[in-house]
Amino acid sequence: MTTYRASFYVGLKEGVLDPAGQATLQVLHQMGFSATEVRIGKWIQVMIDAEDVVRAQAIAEEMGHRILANPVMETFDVTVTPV
Amino acid sequence: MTTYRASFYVGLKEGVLDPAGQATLQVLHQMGFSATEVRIGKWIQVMIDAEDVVRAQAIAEEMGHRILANPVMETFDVTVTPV
Amino acid sequence: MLTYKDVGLSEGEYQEIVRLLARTPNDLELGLFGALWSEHCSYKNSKPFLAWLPHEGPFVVQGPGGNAGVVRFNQDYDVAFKIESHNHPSYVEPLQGAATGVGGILRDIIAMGARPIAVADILKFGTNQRAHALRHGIVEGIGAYGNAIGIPTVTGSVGYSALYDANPLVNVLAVGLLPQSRHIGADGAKPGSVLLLMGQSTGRDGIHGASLLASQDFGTETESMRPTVQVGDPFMGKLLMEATLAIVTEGLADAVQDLGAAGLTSALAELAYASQVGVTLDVGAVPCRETGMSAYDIMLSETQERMLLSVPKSHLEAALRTIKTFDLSVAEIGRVMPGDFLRIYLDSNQVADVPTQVLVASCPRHVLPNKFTDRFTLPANSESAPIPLTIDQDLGFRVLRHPDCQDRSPIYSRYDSTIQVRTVWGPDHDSAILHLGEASEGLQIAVSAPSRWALIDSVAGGYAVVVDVLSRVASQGAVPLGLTDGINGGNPDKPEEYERVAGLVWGIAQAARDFGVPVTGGNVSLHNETESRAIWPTAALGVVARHPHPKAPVADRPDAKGLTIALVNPPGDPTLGGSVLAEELGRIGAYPRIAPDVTIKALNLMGTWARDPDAVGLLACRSIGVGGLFVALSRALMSRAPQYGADLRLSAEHAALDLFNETAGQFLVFLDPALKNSWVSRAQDGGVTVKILGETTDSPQIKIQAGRTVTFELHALWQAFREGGGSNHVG
Amino acid sequence: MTRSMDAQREVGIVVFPGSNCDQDTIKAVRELGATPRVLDYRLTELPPLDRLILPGGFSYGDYLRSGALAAAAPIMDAVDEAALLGMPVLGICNGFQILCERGLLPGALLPNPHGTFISQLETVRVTAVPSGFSGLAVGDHLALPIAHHEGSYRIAEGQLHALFEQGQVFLQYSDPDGAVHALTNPNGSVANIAGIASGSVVGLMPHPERAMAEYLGSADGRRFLQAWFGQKGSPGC
Ligand SMILES: Nc1ncnc2c1ncn2[C@@H]1O[C@H](COP(=O)(O)OP(=O)(O)O)[C@@H](O)[C@H]1O
Ligand SMILES: [Mg+2]
Repeated sequence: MTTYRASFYVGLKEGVLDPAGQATLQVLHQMGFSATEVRIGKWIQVMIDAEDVVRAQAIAEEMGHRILANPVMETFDVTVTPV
Repeated sequence: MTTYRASFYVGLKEGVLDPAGQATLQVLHQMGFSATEVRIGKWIQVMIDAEDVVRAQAIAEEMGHRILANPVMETFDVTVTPV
Repeated sequence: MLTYKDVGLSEGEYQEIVRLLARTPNDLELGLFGALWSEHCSYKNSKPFLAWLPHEGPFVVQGPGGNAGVVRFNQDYDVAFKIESHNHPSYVEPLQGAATGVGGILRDIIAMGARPIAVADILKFGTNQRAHALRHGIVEGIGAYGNAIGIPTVTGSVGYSALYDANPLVNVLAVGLLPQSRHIGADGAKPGSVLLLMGQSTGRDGIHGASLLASQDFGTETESMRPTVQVGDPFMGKLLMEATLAIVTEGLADAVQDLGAAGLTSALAELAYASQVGVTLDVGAVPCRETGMSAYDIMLSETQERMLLSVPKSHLEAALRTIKTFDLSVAEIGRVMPGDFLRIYLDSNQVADVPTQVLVASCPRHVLPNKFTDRFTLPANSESAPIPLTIDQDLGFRVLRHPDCQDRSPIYSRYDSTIQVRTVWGPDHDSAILHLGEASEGLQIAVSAPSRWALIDSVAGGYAVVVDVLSRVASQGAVPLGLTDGINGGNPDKPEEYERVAGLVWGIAQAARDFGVPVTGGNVSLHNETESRAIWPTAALGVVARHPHPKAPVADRPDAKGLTIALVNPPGDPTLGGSVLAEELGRIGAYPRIAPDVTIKALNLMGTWARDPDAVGLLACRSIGVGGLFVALSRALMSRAPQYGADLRLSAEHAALDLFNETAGQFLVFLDPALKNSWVSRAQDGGVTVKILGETTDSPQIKIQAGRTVTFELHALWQAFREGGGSNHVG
Repeated sequence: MTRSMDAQREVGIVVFPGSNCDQDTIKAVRELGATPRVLDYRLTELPPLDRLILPGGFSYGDYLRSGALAAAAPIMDAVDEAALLGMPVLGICNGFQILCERGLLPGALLPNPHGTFISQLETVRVTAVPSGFSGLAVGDHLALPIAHHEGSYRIAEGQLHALFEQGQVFLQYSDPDGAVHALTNPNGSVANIAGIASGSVVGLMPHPERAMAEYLGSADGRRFLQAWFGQKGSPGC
């Protein structure tokens, strides 16, 4: 058994409104920054014990699909690295 | 001018309690996953126009320090890539 | 090429469109019809029975038809209020579905020129695992919107049944305060005015929400039609609210229409129809969030937080200036003209042209068969509910632990109920009471949506839910100003479902007439059916009332020992039909038909007493509903540290019926013992029965003598109430 | 209405986009005989004022982090300056979050540990009396409503002790009798902290402006605000 760190990057699907991103963009402008778009998502790190990296990746993807991302609105990417 | 995507990974400082992470861990266990730790942070993507990657990186770090992360409780990392 | 099926229409409807236009519609036009001829927008199935509801009353300023009903409150203020449902979206995405439900009904109120001051949420949940998750998301969503925009959620209702597993109900009532000088509607647009679209940029959110999602049953094949989920933005909603109210206050608009179901299509068509004008729209001028959006996408998008304003040219500059101070984006998207048309242009080419009369008001309606309503006069036949011969502790605890009787604080403590600082009674009481600043009279808001009552005899259930909300009002001596109803049912194409829903409305209409309170608006949500399993027909009723002494409500808990406990208007022939206990005992049975005459008298008498409670020695009062007398009494006495208990004497054979029947229109009262005899005689003179049950004590228990003596410790009841956990229910 | 105080006192009330307790706060200030002045967040200079309030309520939708976006608003430079010069500044709920995000108060307010909004009447105990307050004593307790999603007060490791030492912790969640213990902590705040002071700047999560009369559930908010105004505060007025 090895411990892996699964890093999930969860973002809103394309086209889904991101009010938090919009408001943040507005304030960045107010502060004088010249950004053009802000999207706010989640970065989730989960420690997983698994036999190997392939198993770890499979477990992580299942977690992502079943609970960490909301399939109606979000997509996710996950990378797994041993620690 | 090139457009860069700055990806911010904002997490709670080590030692700061993460109740949302703990709650998620509990749910993962309930679902039969054998994770050992969950930390929940933010993944923020900002589109920045800048002359070069060095400038873009500098702007991004300023954003991170001044507003995107709270220095009392959070740390952040940012990577900048041209799009 | 689209076909009529793609937009949710039937072949007959399509033929009718071709006939009315005298040509075939193009794709965009077909899309417009799909939206406006959907059940959700056209009410094609429900119009025939909604016509039964009485709309006239002494306080009515605006009945159904506008964005919300309006009733007169005092010489300065009117009150706008309405219920809206967001059932289907909340199943697909509970948090955003519920949040946008709150946002949507608030915009209806705002579009009347009223400032929202309260929200009430009426929820039905299933009992399985998925239903738990839905509940969590839905409650979060309601709070997320209401809390952030700053409107208190002051009361509500929750019920549970496995029938709601895949069809949770989310009905939201919003109430707004409307200075009489600020009336506006969608009906004042004048030719020459400019149409402004204000707020969020349009995205592909919720395309087909009205036509497909809310107007058809759920099944696996609807899965793929799911559009981009609408996301609520209460922050933008707040700015939009302030900007709209500022513009209306300054008199800069001649008409206002919110964008809700079917987005721009519905907003433009309804504004044109209501104002009897034509409108043109340049879709290219609509600010879009995404690239490559077609005219079709733009017309059918249900992006939230948008408002349509019709502004006379002379006020245009001032209106734009006001909007700018709120940091909102705004665009001139069209013109008001004389005529009867909705014309859409893209790059100065006309891409659609339809008469609004046809679009809004010509959808073929469901026609009721002859003598359809005859069936409603007789109570439904059903095996009656079983009646336990003796009472014991178990009965009481089972009812109190039932999810429909449990403590709601885990839900309502997630809602801000005190913002705006008017809440004298919030969700920890069975109706809300708001004081309105300088005005000596206050506003009472009560809602009710018992689910079981309409299960077998929907007419009886519909009637009783009206009696239930009016009883809550009577128990405070308040004057009901108007009712709003949310009707939720199954697939209207199935005759038996149609009949159940129609019966529900028949019952509501009868009661509203009998008690003389008009229904000024409401909502119908049909197709609450998943894989052919329909919900219980469910009516959510809301009432707004003028409260005579809002800073000193009639208490709902006794605060002394030795008070006389009495029951006002017990039914002569009680039954357990439709009650929680009957469900616990395995056979729900039909809810009783309420006797109008005596109940009208009882509510009048109670209202009179509660108006001046000191004069008659009325020290506390509760109306009786779900869970019956037992639950009402428990709620009046339980607390973390109970102080007062009760001693009751009931007849041995009747005790279970007396304690657990749920016939609406009864009141549990706590009286000054010195005045108890005069109560009984006064009631008798008024033709109302008052039954003395016992008195309050200073020991923390409810003691019931009915042949044998059964004692309930209040702390144990409290624990059951707080924790629930009947084994076969939601934990 | 009280007339006991100098009615000339001008209280600036900073309104950010999305602020939603501004009207309630204005009303409360007026009821106490002072003159509210609405200040738009875009201002870069303050008019002549005696005091400042940052009211509660979801500035910028509470997006990113509660208070973070408002803390970057143009007016905040002027607020810094006023605080530096010793003007009394009160942050209520979201206002408290903004003051922390701005660095005018130490610490941060994180999401409630249960992850949900919480709205209920709470009792808070006065643990220290901030400078300029009168009519409140250590050990007094007040019943005030809370209504927030991010009220869990935290402070960088090792700094908690100093906060207490310096009398900066001025309100703690307690039981109805004023006893502070773990069971009376509604939101996971470290040491039950409900309010923090730093010189003339104070912030608290509860809403005193909503507790102005007994019929609203409590009149202790009136008492609190009177104390902030430096009024002796006769109970029951
Ligand atoms: N969804 C809700 N939102 C806010 N308050 C609620 C909600 N549900 C219930 N409440 C409050 O809790 C009280 C008890 O709930 P419930 O048993 O469902 O209603 P009832 O008053 O019909 O018995 C309600 O009267 C109301 O004040
Ligand atoms: Mg509307």
